[in-house]
Amino acid sequence: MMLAQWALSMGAVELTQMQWYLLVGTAIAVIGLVRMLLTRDLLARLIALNVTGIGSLMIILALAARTAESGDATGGTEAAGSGIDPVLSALVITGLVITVAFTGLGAVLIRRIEGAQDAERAHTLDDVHDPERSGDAGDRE
Amino acid sequence: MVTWLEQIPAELLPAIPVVMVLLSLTAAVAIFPLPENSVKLRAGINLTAAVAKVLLIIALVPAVVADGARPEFSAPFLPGIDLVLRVDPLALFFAGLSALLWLLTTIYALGYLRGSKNKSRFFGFFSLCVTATVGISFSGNLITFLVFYELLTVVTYPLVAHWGTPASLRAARIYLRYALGGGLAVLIGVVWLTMYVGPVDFADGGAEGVSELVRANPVPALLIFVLLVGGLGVKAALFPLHGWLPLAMVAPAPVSALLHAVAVVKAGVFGIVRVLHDVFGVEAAAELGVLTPLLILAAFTILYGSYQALRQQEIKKRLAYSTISQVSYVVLGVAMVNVLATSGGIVHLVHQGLMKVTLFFCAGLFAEVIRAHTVSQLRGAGRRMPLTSAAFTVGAFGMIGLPPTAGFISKWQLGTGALASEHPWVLWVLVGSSLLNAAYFLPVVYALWFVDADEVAPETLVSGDADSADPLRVKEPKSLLAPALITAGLTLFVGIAASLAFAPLQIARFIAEGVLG
Amino acid sequence: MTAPMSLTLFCLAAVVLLPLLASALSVLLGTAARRVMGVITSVTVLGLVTPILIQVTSGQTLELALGGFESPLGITLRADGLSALFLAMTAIVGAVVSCYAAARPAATGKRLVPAAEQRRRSHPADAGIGAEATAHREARSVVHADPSPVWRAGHAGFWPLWLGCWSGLNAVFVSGDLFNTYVGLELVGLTAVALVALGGRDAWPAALRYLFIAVLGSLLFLIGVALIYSVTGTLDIIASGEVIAELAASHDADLAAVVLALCLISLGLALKVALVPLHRWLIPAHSSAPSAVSPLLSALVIKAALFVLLRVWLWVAGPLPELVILAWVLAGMGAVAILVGSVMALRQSRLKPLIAYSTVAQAGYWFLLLPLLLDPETTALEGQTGTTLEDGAVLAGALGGTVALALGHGLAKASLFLAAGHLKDLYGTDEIDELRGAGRAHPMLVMSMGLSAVGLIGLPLSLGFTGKWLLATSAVAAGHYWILVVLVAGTLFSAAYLLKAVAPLLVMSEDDQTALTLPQAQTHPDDRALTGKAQLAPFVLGLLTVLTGFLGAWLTGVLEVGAPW
Amino acid sequence: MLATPALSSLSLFSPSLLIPLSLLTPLVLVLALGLAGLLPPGQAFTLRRRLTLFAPLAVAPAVLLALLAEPGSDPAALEVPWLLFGAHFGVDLYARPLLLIAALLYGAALLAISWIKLRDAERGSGALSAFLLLSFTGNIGTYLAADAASFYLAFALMSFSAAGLVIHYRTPAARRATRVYLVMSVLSETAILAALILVTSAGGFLLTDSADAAGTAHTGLIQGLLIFGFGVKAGTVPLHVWLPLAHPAAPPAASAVLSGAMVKAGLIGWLRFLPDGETAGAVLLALALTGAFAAVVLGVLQHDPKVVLAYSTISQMGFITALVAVGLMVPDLQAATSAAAVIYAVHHGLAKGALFLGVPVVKHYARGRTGSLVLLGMLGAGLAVAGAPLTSGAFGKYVSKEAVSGIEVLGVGLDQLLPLIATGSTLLLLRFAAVIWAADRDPRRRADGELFSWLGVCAAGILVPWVIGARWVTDPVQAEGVAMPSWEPSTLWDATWPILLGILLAGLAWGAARCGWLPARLSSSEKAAIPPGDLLVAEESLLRRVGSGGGTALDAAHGFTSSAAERWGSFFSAAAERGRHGVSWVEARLGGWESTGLTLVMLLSVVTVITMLVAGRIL
Repeated sequence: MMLAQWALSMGAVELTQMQWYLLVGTAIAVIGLVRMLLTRDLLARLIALNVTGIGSLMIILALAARTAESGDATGGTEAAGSGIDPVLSALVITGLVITVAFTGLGAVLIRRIEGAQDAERAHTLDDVHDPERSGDAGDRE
Repeated sequence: MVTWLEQIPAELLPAIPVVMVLLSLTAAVAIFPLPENSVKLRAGINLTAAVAKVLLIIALVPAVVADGARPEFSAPFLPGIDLVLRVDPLALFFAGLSALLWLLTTIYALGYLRGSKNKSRFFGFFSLCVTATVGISFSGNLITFLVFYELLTVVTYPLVAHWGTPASLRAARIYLRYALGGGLAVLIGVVWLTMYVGPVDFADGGAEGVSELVRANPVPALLIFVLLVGGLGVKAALFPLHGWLPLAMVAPAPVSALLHAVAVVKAGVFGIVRVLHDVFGVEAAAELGVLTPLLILAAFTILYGSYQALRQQEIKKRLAYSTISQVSYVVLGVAMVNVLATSGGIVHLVHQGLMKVTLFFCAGLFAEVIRAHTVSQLRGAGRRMPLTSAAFTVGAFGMIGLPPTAGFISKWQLGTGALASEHPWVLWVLVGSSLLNAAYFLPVVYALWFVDADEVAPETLVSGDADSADPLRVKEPKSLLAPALITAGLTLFVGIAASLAFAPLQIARFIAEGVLG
Repeated sequence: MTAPMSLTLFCLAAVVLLPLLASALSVLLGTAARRVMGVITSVTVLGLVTPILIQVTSGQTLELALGGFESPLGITLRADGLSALFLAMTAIVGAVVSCYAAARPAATGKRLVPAAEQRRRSHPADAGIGAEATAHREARSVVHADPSPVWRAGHAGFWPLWLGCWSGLNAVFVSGDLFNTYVGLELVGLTAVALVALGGRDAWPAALRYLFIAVLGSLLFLIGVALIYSVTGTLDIIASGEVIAELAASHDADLAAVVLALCLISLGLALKVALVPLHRWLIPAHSSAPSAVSPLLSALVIKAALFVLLRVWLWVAGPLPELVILAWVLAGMGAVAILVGSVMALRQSRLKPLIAYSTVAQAGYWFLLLPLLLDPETTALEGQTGTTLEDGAVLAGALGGTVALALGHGLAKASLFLAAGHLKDLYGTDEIDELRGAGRAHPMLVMSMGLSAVGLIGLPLSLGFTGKWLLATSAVAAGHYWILVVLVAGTLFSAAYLLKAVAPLLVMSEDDQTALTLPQAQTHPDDRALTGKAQLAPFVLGLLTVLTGFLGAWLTGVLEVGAPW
Repeated sequence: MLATPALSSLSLFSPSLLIPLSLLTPLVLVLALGLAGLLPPGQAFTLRRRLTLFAPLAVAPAVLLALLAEPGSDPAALEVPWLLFGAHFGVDLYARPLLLIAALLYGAALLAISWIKLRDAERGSGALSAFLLLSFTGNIGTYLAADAASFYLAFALMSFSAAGLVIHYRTPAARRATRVYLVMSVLSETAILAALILVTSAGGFLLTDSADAAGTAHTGLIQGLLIFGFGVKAGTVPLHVWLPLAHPAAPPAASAVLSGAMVKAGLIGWLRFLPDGETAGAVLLALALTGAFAAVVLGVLQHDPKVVLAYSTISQMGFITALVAVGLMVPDLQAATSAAAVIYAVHHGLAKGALFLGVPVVKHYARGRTGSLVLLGMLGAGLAVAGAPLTSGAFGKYVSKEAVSGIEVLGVGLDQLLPLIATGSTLLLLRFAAVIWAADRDPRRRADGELFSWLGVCAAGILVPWVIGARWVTDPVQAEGVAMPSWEPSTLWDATWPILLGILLAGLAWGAARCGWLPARLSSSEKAAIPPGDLLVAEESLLRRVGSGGGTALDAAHGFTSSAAERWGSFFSAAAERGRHGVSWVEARLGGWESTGLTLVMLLSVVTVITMLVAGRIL
């Protein structure tokens, strides 16, 4: 919220509520994106992915508010003036569901990869101790 | 027998070009899955297809040449452009040559490849290659020509790489590189031309719209001409684009016989004749001013090919370079715009095919029977393989242009045509090339007959027929010898009876008059 | 609505829902039953697509509101020329690959069989993705009681994932509105990542990377869709297209939002199609995927993103003049893709990465049409006499060319990847110089690789040639001569690297006629079909690549149905 | 085999069949000889032996044709529409006598080879008679052809089958002779081909109008080519080098035919095609005269009897060429000079044929009962060649002198010069007599074909020229037989003084040789002072130098272009390789996850900002 005051204090820009959320959403999305693209660690990357997802969904919500607010003529049936445009909110919900699915899949993959890497490291240590036992459990490609 | 063929009902005629193309296609499709050891069945399919094709051509000749029928078949292919197969005398001319020589080369190949592997693959691609050649000859518009032209490239690659040695693969790769480059040049030319004048249908005196194009904006027309003739020049082995031909001699003898004497090389030259006569039309080409440079290029290729042949010691390499120079005779003849020279050029299409196939058959025989690959190894071969050497001599005399053979007829026509055109200096190119031909063929003939083989390598002493008075006489395998003798006989027959009713010279003259009026 | 009409509409809905249903059902079945289910579903989908194709070719766009809910809330399915063609290609490739996977279960991936149940021939609780049980009939001789898990060829998880992916693809092709397209894209992305993961240990990192890319792409797409909705107020493709057209006519300020949306959507989809600077994820994913999966990935999955791109650019955005910068950037990236992809393909020493890079290269071709869409004026040829091209012809030619190239690439690449995968499974490696002379024992495989090479290079009698011809003619008509240069360079390069892949297989003997030491095929107890009839699949696809060469005119006719111009 | 056409049953053969018959019978025989090879060797040998026996009869149709065919009458013309470009054949004024001579000579040669007992027969007589028949067909083909294409066909057939005759003994000398002969005949063939094409395109396809058609276009060029082309065959000076080499190498029967009939083909070529031209005539005359006299000088120094005869042929052909040259220079004299040339050619053919066939006859029959007959025959033939009175030689020289009376060459009357050639030939003949006298004898018991054929030719030599002169060759002025030499003393003296002069000179030379005045090199017995084919060494080295010079120049050019191409190729591929390496380096750098991420971010930001700006501006 200090950030908001700082912006207001600037006074240069008179932000409506919708523009404010738009700005915050974009900021979050960009931060998440940069973080995701630049980390080496997989789990950190997955979390950054979620942050970007949340950021983009916030943008969509801000847009939803805008259309509701302006009661756009083409909007047609949805209730004028009340909070959020229903279609876009449906969009946000689906986005959430899909991000969750992908995060689940990503987590399983990361566990598998790390598991394989640990096994790999364990083997290299064993080989150092008793070489004759190695090789069998190794990948028989 | 012939009378039965003549009564083919008129409405069946348009089906013949399609049947011709499909005939060897079905042969190929039937041959590919055959197991290696089913020699009889494979030979049967091959021969029936080849014989059927020759008969169809004979049936077409009276209809097309005598009473001017132009059977045509078209199928939708691209938006606004169809695949068109049309039979006109020039198409019949080239298709007849390739059908006849396909039959003879199949017989030769059956004998030649008896011991080797991958025969089904070989004969499958062999039939596909002839499909492409017949397709090229019957194509009615530039797109169909391009489709079969590229098909020929694809199909000849495995034939050149048949032996599977690294050398043959390298040669095949270089051939593919040249041919693909050429094909792309033709593609761009065709695209550009189609943009200007719509689908380019072959028509006597040039496709409609092209002459206006040449008048309206000559520069793009010139560029299109250069692209088309350059692309076709690759297969016609014109000077700067001939590098692949000598290398492709690594292929088995029947391949180098049919491909590099008839199918591939002639497809390029046939294309150039089509572009000159039926796309641009001779007047438009003259207006563009492209004929003289083409003439000079062809003349230079003739002399360059002969000069290079002089420096080769390997027989097949020497024949390859002689092919390069001989094929440019056709371009030379066509580039000189008068009936005599054009008929000389077109008739050389067939004559050179017959002569060169004979020479390649004999080269294959020499290599196969007495392991002779270079000219010096041929010493004294006349006594050991008299019939092959006789066929080779007929072919060699044909190349030099001595009278009883077909080579003399085309050289005489080209000579008189050259003097009638406005480039009389071409006569000296012909004379010079005859001298060069004599310079690199006569020593071989001299070595064959008049030099006694100093030492005869024991292993080549195949046990000849035991009671032959001449112990050196080697048994020449029948199935290889018969085609060579037949083509040699044809060279002599066509050379002597040049003015017979449907002899090649008459058809060529008929075509030339049709185009130049 | 006449009887046949309702039948085709039923097919339209069934084509999306049936594979989904089959995917769910197959989770409950055993391994053998799944294969049977898989084949049956693929055949039925093939059957369902034909009436749609016939109906569309007769010139009618099929439109169905699922469950009667009209837009904007309901799901409308629309099948016009473009979607019918992509449906057909996906059905053909999908059916052939499914039969291949059914014939050779070992090709569907590798699974980790824990040591415990190796001794007991019972139903082990498989540690594979998802809880489905896998039954093993083969007798298991245990080498020695080693507790660590062992890799086995074949992964039954292939079927549910592949059928799910298929239904997602069909959903994308027939969806009438942007939101359903998004859902379809996500379904395809999710299942594709899982399919890649079936490839065993070294495929997992690639799968993870693919996951991140997929999610990123779809997030960008989602924001774009939201922006478009906020401006046009509707998600339906046709309706939003009309609204945007009005806005463009009145030079409304909101157009800036539409342009921004287009940028985000285009870049997101370029990411999914693996256009050059963003292509690195595709190479490990497609080459380490199992031999039955990589053809699906290369031939079908990236086509979904391309399909959406074409929908958005032609139907929704209806080429806006403001997009000229974006169009040139994408076309530039496409041209660079062709060159970089080919050069990298030339430098590969293994077969599957080479083919993956070939996909990257061929992807470049599909973006060349964008600048054409923006200024299709035929002034270049105005002065010339004899040109008969009217304005729409350039657009039709460009679209026809791109679609022909994409479909041709689908058939050819599927055949090539199947053949390459087969060789890899047979000889255990896909190093090109270790496979020298392998062609002698498998003439059918080499023939199908040759045929697909013809399709990829774009030699005549293949859809590749038709595509290049249409693209070239419309480029020359619109005066964009640079496309000709790119096409020529692309053709020559593709010939070079395909020759590098196919030629060594033909080698039979060293130069001095000594026999060549052939790679020895590894023993595959549990994969009897390896040398058997499974080789037919790549051959069938190869033949189709060449035979579809005749369909050029028909294809452009179908594309006219429901075309935006 | 073909039943020999009995002379009496003339009606059996309709006259128009004679031309094809005379051309085809020898060819059929050659084909039979060739195909005999397919039989097992035993039968093949006997069949070939029997065929060679029939060979001499193959010339009978040609003789009949010559006798029966009146020029311009029906059998004298034949048109074969399908052969080559529409072939025409015909017997005209010049062709008829030469046809007869050729037929007689070839018949005698074939007789000399085949009708002898097996043990004396030549090795491989089948091949020899086959090649003889082929060259016979070619030779009479050149006479009978009435259009340029078939003339060229016959000429090529004759010259290339002659190579088979020269190489027959396969000795190194024969090989060298054949090589030289082949090179020269290829050059001559090509020159003639170019000339014939020039003539045909000028409208002279049919020989009747060839000469004046040639006059219309490129005349100088055509004359040059024809003089060179037929000069090789007719042994004109710089091109005669193959004759002295070929004759000793070839079997005697073959060299008889070579000198007697084949050389005349050159003559008929000139008569048919050469257009009139002052300069060309002068050049030809100069060459002819130098040839005539130089040949005498060179011939006298030779040791081999056949080489001496070869030089005598060169000198006699010089005489005939001079006549043709005069015809060129003064067109209205042309008819007379051509007729004279033909008559002289007839005389020379038979006489020289007799001498050549005589060489083996002297070797085999000089001793014993036939000795005197041989001496008489050789003396008669020698005197005829020298042109002694009452012989055909005198008749030929008389007619020639009549034809060229009044022509001045460098101030000296031509009809004075021609007798000097007779002196030269007397010298050569005396030299020949001296050399043949010293040659070794190999007596053979019973007389056989060789002797009879020689006697036949001698008889023909005496009778035939007179008959031909009287009835066949019509003198343009009196329109019937050419003027016969009258018996007054003046003509007799004209014929004898050159011979006496020759004998006088020979006596002087003989005396000088006796008392050692002549330089050692000249009188050495075994090696000839100037090797036969004198100019050949010079010409060969010239040709070799030109060939190697041209070859090295072309090789250098080729080397230069190919190295340039290689350099360009390597530069280009190096650049391509660098480009590829660069691309892969950049691509690898883009490989990592972070770098893709970075590119994506950059791309996103840059593209969005620019499009928005552009969109903003447009809006």
